[in-house]
Amino acid sequence: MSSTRKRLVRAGVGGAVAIGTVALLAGTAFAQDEEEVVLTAGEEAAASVQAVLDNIWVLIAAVLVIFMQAGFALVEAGLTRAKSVSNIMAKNLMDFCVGVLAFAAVGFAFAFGPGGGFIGTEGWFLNSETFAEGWGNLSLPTFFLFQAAFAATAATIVSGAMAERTKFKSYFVYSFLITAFVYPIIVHWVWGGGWLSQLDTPYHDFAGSSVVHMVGGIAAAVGAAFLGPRIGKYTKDGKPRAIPGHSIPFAIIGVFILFVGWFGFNPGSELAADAAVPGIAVTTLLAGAAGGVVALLVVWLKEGKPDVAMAGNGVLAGLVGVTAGTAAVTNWGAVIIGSIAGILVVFAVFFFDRIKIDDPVGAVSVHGVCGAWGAIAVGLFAAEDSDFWKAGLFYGGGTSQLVSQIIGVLAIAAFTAVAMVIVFAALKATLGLRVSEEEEIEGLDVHEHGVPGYAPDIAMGESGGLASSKEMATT
Amino acid sequence: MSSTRKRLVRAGVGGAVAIGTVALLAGTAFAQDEEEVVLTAGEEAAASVQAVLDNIWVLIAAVLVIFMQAGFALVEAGLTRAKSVSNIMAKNLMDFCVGVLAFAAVGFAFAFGPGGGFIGTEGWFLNSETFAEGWGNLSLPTFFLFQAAFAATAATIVSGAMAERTKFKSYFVYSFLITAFVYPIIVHWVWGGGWLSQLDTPYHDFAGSSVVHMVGGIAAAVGAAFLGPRIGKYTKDGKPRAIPGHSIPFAIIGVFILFVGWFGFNPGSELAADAAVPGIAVTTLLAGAAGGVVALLVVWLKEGKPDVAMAGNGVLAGLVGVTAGTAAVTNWGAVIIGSIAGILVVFAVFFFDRIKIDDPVGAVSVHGVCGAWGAIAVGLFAAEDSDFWKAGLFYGGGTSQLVSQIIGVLAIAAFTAVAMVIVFAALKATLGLRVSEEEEIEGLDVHEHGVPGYAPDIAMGESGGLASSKEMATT
Amino acid sequence: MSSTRKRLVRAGVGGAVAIGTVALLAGTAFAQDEEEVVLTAGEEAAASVQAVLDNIWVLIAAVLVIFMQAGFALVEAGLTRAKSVSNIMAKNLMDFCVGVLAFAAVGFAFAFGPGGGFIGTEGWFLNSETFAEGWGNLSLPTFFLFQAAFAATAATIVSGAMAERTKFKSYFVYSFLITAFVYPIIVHWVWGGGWLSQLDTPYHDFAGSSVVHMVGGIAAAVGAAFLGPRIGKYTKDGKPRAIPGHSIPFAIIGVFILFVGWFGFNPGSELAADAAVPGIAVTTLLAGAAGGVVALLVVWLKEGKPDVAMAGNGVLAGLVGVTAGTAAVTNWGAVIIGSIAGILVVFAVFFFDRIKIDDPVGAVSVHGVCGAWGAIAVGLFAAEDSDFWKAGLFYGGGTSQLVSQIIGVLAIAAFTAVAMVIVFAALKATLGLRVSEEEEIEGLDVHEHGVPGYAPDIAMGESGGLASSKEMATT
Amino acid sequence: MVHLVTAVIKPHKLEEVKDALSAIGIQGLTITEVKGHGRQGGHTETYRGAEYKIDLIPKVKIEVVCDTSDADMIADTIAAAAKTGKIGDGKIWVSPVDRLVRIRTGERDAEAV
Amino acid sequence: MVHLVTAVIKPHKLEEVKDALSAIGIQGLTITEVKGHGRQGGHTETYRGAEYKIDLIPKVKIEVVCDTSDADMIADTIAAAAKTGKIGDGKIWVSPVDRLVRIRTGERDAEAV
Amino acid sequence: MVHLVTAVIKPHKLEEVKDALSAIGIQGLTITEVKGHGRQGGHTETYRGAEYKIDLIPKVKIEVVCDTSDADMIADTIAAAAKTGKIGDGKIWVSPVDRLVRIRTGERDAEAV
Ligand SMILES: Nc1ncnc2c1ncn2[C@@H]1O[C@H](COP(=O)(O)OP(=O)(O)O)[C@@H](O)[C@H]1O
Ligand SMILES: Nc1ncnc2c1ncn2[C@@H]1O[C@H](COP(=O)(O)OP(=O)(O)O)[C@@H](O)[C@H]1O
Ligand SMILES: Nc1ncnc2c1ncn2[C@@H]1O[C@H](COP(=O)(O)OP(=O)(O)O)[C@@H](O)[C@H]1O
Repeated sequence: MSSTRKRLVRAGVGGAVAIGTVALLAGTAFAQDEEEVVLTAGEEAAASVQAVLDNIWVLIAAVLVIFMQAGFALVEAGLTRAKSVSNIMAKNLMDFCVGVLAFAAVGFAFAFGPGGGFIGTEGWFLNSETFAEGWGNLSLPTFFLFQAAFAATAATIVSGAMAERTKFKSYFVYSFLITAFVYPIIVHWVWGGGWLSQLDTPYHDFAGSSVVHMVGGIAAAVGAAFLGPRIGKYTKDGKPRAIPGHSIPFAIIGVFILFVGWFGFNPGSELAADAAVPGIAVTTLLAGAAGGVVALLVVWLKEGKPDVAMAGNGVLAGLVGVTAGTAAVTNWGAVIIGSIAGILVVFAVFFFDRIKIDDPVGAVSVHGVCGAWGAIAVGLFAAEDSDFWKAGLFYGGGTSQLVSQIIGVLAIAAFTAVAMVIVFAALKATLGLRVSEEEEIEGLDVHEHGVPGYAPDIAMGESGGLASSKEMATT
Repeated sequence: MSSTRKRLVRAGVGGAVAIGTVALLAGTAFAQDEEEVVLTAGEEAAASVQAVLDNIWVLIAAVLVIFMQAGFALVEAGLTRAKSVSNIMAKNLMDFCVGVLAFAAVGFAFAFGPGGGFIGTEGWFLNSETFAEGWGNLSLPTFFLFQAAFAATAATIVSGAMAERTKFKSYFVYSFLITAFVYPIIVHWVWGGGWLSQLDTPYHDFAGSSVVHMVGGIAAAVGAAFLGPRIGKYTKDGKPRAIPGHSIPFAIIGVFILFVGWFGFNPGSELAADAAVPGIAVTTLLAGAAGGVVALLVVWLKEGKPDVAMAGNGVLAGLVGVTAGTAAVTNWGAVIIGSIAGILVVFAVFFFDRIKIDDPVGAVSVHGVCGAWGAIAVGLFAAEDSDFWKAGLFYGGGTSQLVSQIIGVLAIAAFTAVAMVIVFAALKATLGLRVSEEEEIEGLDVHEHGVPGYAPDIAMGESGGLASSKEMATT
Repeated sequence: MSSTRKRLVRAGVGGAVAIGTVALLAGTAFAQDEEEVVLTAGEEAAASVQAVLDNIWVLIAAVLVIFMQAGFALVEAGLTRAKSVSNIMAKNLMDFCVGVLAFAAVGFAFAFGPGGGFIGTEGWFLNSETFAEGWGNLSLPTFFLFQAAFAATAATIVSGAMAERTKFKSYFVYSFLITAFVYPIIVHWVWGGGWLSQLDTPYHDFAGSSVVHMVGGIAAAVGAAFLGPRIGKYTKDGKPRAIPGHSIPFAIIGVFILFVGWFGFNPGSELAADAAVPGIAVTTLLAGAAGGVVALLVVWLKEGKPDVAMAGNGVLAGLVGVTAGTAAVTNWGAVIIGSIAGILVVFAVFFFDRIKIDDPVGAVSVHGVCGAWGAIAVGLFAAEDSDFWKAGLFYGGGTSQLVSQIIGVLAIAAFTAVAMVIVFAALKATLGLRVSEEEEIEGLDVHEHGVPGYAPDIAMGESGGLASSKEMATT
Repeated sequence: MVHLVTAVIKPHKLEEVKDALSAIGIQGLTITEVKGHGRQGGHTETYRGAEYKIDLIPKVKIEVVCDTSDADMIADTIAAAAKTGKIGDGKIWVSPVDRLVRIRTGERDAEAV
Repeated sequence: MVHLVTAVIKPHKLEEVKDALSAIGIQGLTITEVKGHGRQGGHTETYRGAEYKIDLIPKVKIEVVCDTSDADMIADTIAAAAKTGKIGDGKIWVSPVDRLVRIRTGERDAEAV
Repeated sequence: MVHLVTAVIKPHKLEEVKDALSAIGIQGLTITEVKGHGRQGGHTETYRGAEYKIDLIPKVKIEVVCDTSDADMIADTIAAAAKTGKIGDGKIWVSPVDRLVRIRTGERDAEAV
């Protein structure tokens, strides 16, 4: 019977509530100084089951997050036009595949490898020696799986904002660059032991309102700005025109799938199976629901009709908003954060439309704006002090967490913006970012990929064939 | 090392088979009188891992149930017309969002709060003091999450039957009322310690054939009756006309998603991770499969062709049917219950069509009729006595369970019908239930929500634009 | 306190890495000769939690595998024409329902029942006495659920290759026959203790590259060959013509769902919740991603454009390829196996098109060719010796595993081919396999099922109605 | 001699028109889904903050090639069946056809109707 | 002078027709997906217990504006290529056109073909 | 007297054409999504190893029934608005109509425009 002590150190990402159940139950004070404790054989056995459970749970959570890729693809396809639907599918599929490989090769090492406060510098190709210790009970494969799913999420946010006019080739390279370099650096700052996690009051972003969503949203804004609006999006005198998406059912099913996936995204970020997980799921649920209802009501009041796509954006806004504080806020806090996100998203969508950032799916508003809001909201709504955050302004904790949050949001936003400007400027100068006018008008599907997204039923042979029935009405 | 005894009391909903594994293994008689037992440190540790596992599993099950929302949305969209597809999406998204908030605010307290036999009267806004004890090992957040997912399921069943002609505003209010009041009262009766659970032989509905599905199905019937049939559904001499759905692939993918979700719905209702769970999953699987095959064969014989949508309805019918008895019946029992549900659903669909309840998706038949059947089937097919049910008539248990089941079904049906008549009558008198004839003919999408569900590819500007290409063929 | 020893024998399918954690931690040598070990009460309790965890995890994995049905349905629907979309949905729904019932009735017994090296001969209808022992910690229901999901997967692969021209009736019978007889026999050989598992170096196919996918792929090839190509697929001088699918978004969402499901398929095949599971998930992820990227690049080089559907096929090819060796190979091994699968699938699709096996979705190439590749790759890339496999050729293990793999692949391929020739020949001779020319040209939906898959919005009454708007352009 | 009657009507009137034509012995017709713009002004909607006008309204076009002598009767029959009296009911026009062929048989003109 | 040849054919014959027209030097044409009703009676189906008739069958309409002198040849070519001999093969009609313009160049009538 | 102006144009020009017609007082028109084949040759693509030609290009057909005296002006207006100068701009043709009816009112010919 082994008498070695089990170290039960939670990774920095985890919630304070999540103190190793087993150790506690063993009647041992779970001391921060990690004094030696002797566990009985039974306790050892239980701890070992707990370790397996932690890994299995986080693996399942990772699968839910990976499922979000389908949700993003559907939302983006639904809110754009039929003539480029294959293209958006291709981008979503490829940013996942490329992103996963890039993150495995170098991104993970930049993010979580040992190194300075800015970037990790060891552990290429998932080097199992570098990462032998694991994260709490999580082994390298579990932790990588979860983080890779996150990296791919950050990457895929951008495709919606750049939809219908971006060269596939350039998007392919972009998705490599963001998952290999840009995103991992931010992760390192916050979750990899970097400088933001070393502030006096460490920056707290539980599941990535800023680290994942705001990064994606800002990259999306930079990309959309570099591209310029779609042909026909603005009238000669600069007024925005409506270009409704070609399939609202796709968009809303996408929202449902993203909602489902978020139950991996947020609760999984506890990085352990413990008593805090369900509470995180509940704040997630309430914020998403509140965001949806409020955005619907706001747009209803403003425009006179309950816009379905905006309600969908509202759900996502609420979810993005609560993601940073999901473990730190109360249920009421979650409802308020989600509601405010639901208001913000409507105005943000209108705003970006006016300033000619043509973002067909609202990615900048949902992920960028509400991501920033979510991170800052931690400084306002965190309910009580813990090992990982201080109580927020509205809960009598003063401004120390709020200040850290503002620092973090600004730093992340600035770095991301600069990095993405470099990326897109370089792509523009080399491969080019935007397809030709003819390709854009006729749709990217046939020109970039060789078949329409919705082919008609007549056989296409050497001597003939129809362009798509649904992709009609262009050229 | 703590020597306090862990109370391992299973919530009433759970199966008798599901007796706390840990306590049992500790060699202690798990006594109903709850005598003091001293657990070793290792047993305590194991019990604590088990508690986490229970919560994680039920959380995952809740996520699967939430995923069913996407399934319902797809089935309902698929079996109705393109011109109102955004509207059905909006309703599905909003009944979930509104339902979750309403259930958190008051519904959960009505359902599970302390109170009389009729309704709970404490615990508003998920008051954690009221619910400090939890349910078995389940904490308040876990249990709420699971139950909220159920409440939203009951609510969303109705949208299909009321599709293509209901005002969005009224549906919005309806979904608040059913999840805040009507559904919670029924839950209280059966799962919240109310009068049906206090019958001599308590009413048994494991996962909600009646509590969730029949309630939804009856609400659907009342709603459809109040609305009247869609324009064009009946000929001048009253014969039903076919209005096929606009996307069979949507409908069948929806069925698959519902099937997947049902593995959260039924096995999750064990409310614990224990040895009974997989058996429940198997009865669920077999009944759904049997329902699908039998409905297909019946409709094939009756109509000459294997109607795909009806096969989909059959799968759902089998699943609804087995939901009450899923823990109590054998595999053979499940196959028979599912098969009978598969027969019932075909005849029920034909019947309601004839009596001018215009239910585009078959919700009344699937959830109402087969829900009632499922609850009654417990009294026939329950395999052997347990703490939670008595063996059924066909297994030598006599009629005592059957009588309870009939009482329960009648009481639930009557209450739901009365409550929903009040709800819909009040809505009709105030906001109005049905859209104008013009809106119905042209489709609810453009008129109620401002954009077609399937917009064409031509840019819509101030001066022009196309109504949807797929929503053509009306006005 | 019980002093009986727990037997912790892993089923042959499991990985060697997956040695009972609990027993190990209890400090007992987990001996192959199963000597008596006395566990403490705490250890017993922990072992019992572990047993529950094993079952819950594999159940969740089974649900993920069942979800793959939706993925297959979408891929197949997306890559075929609108006029037969209901038909493909019907086939996917029914092969699942029929398959599950057939497998429960007899297939499972043939596969896992006691018997000779060729076939199981006991345990009809999930006889719980025959299977009282379970599989490791897995109970009969858990194990059946998982295996039934696999059986349905093997069955459904075929529908894509036979799409758009097969009689529904015959497909219905086919799906019974393959899940009742053909597939179970192969399973028995490999996972049921049959002759391939008794080779000196036992054949190793962890999760079914050959057992599930290659069997499905070969059945698909035989079916497609028996049917002949779709009308219009070849020009008079025998050159293939393009018949693009009617919905690329369906196809790619299907790929995403399959990817998600694969995280049940491969990691679940460990048949236990243990430390090996996450590593399996990672090899799965990397191979799928590599397959997608490589197939895209290859087709891009070959055809000049990045074909989206082919990238989707590539992802699936990578996943199929890694399925056999997922527990045995390193991350690098997985990337290479997936990449080679991504190359193979492109050339295979082109090849079968040339030799007039008209396989609209690429099922033969993805599942047949890459399934065989995956099984053989074990003999090349298995990283080190274990209880279940020997190191492969490239890792210094010599050819013994490779030889076994080749024997296995040839045997399985030969048996499946012969069996399916008999099945399809019998069906052709009796019910007939192929619909009439008129039905094929006009689409199977209306003719075989009575409604178009995409019905237009105009009410269909006794006196009129439109054939589908999307299913236009035929007759 | 042969003429072509073309009608643009509200889609939900199609069935009644078809029945009415049947009643006067007209079987053959070809229909097309079209969109119309006219006095029926369309309506202004807002999508994500941008106003736009939905001013192309779904209609169905019916084409009937017929004996010149039947053209008026056919036009009148369609007009009667398609009329709702509300704006947007549509138009019917009759135009000359020089020659008609039935593909299956090669019959010509009046015989081919 | 210019004429318009309009043909309604079975969709799966489109390619053969297009090839046949190509062979006689006709490049320009416009096609529309339409639905037809005629002697080809449609069939009765049942959906969820309600009978209905599918009597609008998918067809393709081909329009070719051409020199009046080519009209007959074009009609005959289409007729030959589109013929299956089974019911539902469709119709071809030729009608007068007063004026034709090619948008790109402003060319007129015969030159604009 | 009444005439029918039929134009086949590039879809993205529809709005400009509609605006231009509006500007000269033409409200009524009917549009159809069609596909065109002409000098604009299409392009060859490969799908899963098989080459095929996309040679039917999406176009929009506009039909305007109008006073004979307006026909030329309408044709010219459309031509001007739809012109890009690149291949594939399309065609406009004007054909005679014998009779026109407005369904809602029963008005005829010039009055029915
Ligand atoms: N001049 C025209 N040319 C072609 N089609 C027309 C013309 N005027 C109207 N239409 C068609 O008739 C439909 C109804 O016309 P509208 O002017 O809206 O109503 P009404 O015919 O009742 O006056 C339009 O939507 C359009 O399809
Ligand atoms: N009088 C007509 N006017 C317009 N289209 C017609 C007419 N008669 C037939 N058609 C078109 O031709 C198609 C074939 O006609 P049908 O009578 O079914 O067969 P056939 O031409 O072989 O006698 C119809 O589906 C319809 O589209
Ligand atoms: N002879 C014709 N008859 C009918 N439509 C035609 C004819 N020629 C061209 N068209 C239509 O006009 C479109 C443009 O014609 P095309 O020859 O490609 O270019 P352009 O008109 O610029 O010379 C075609 O796609 C087709 O829809």
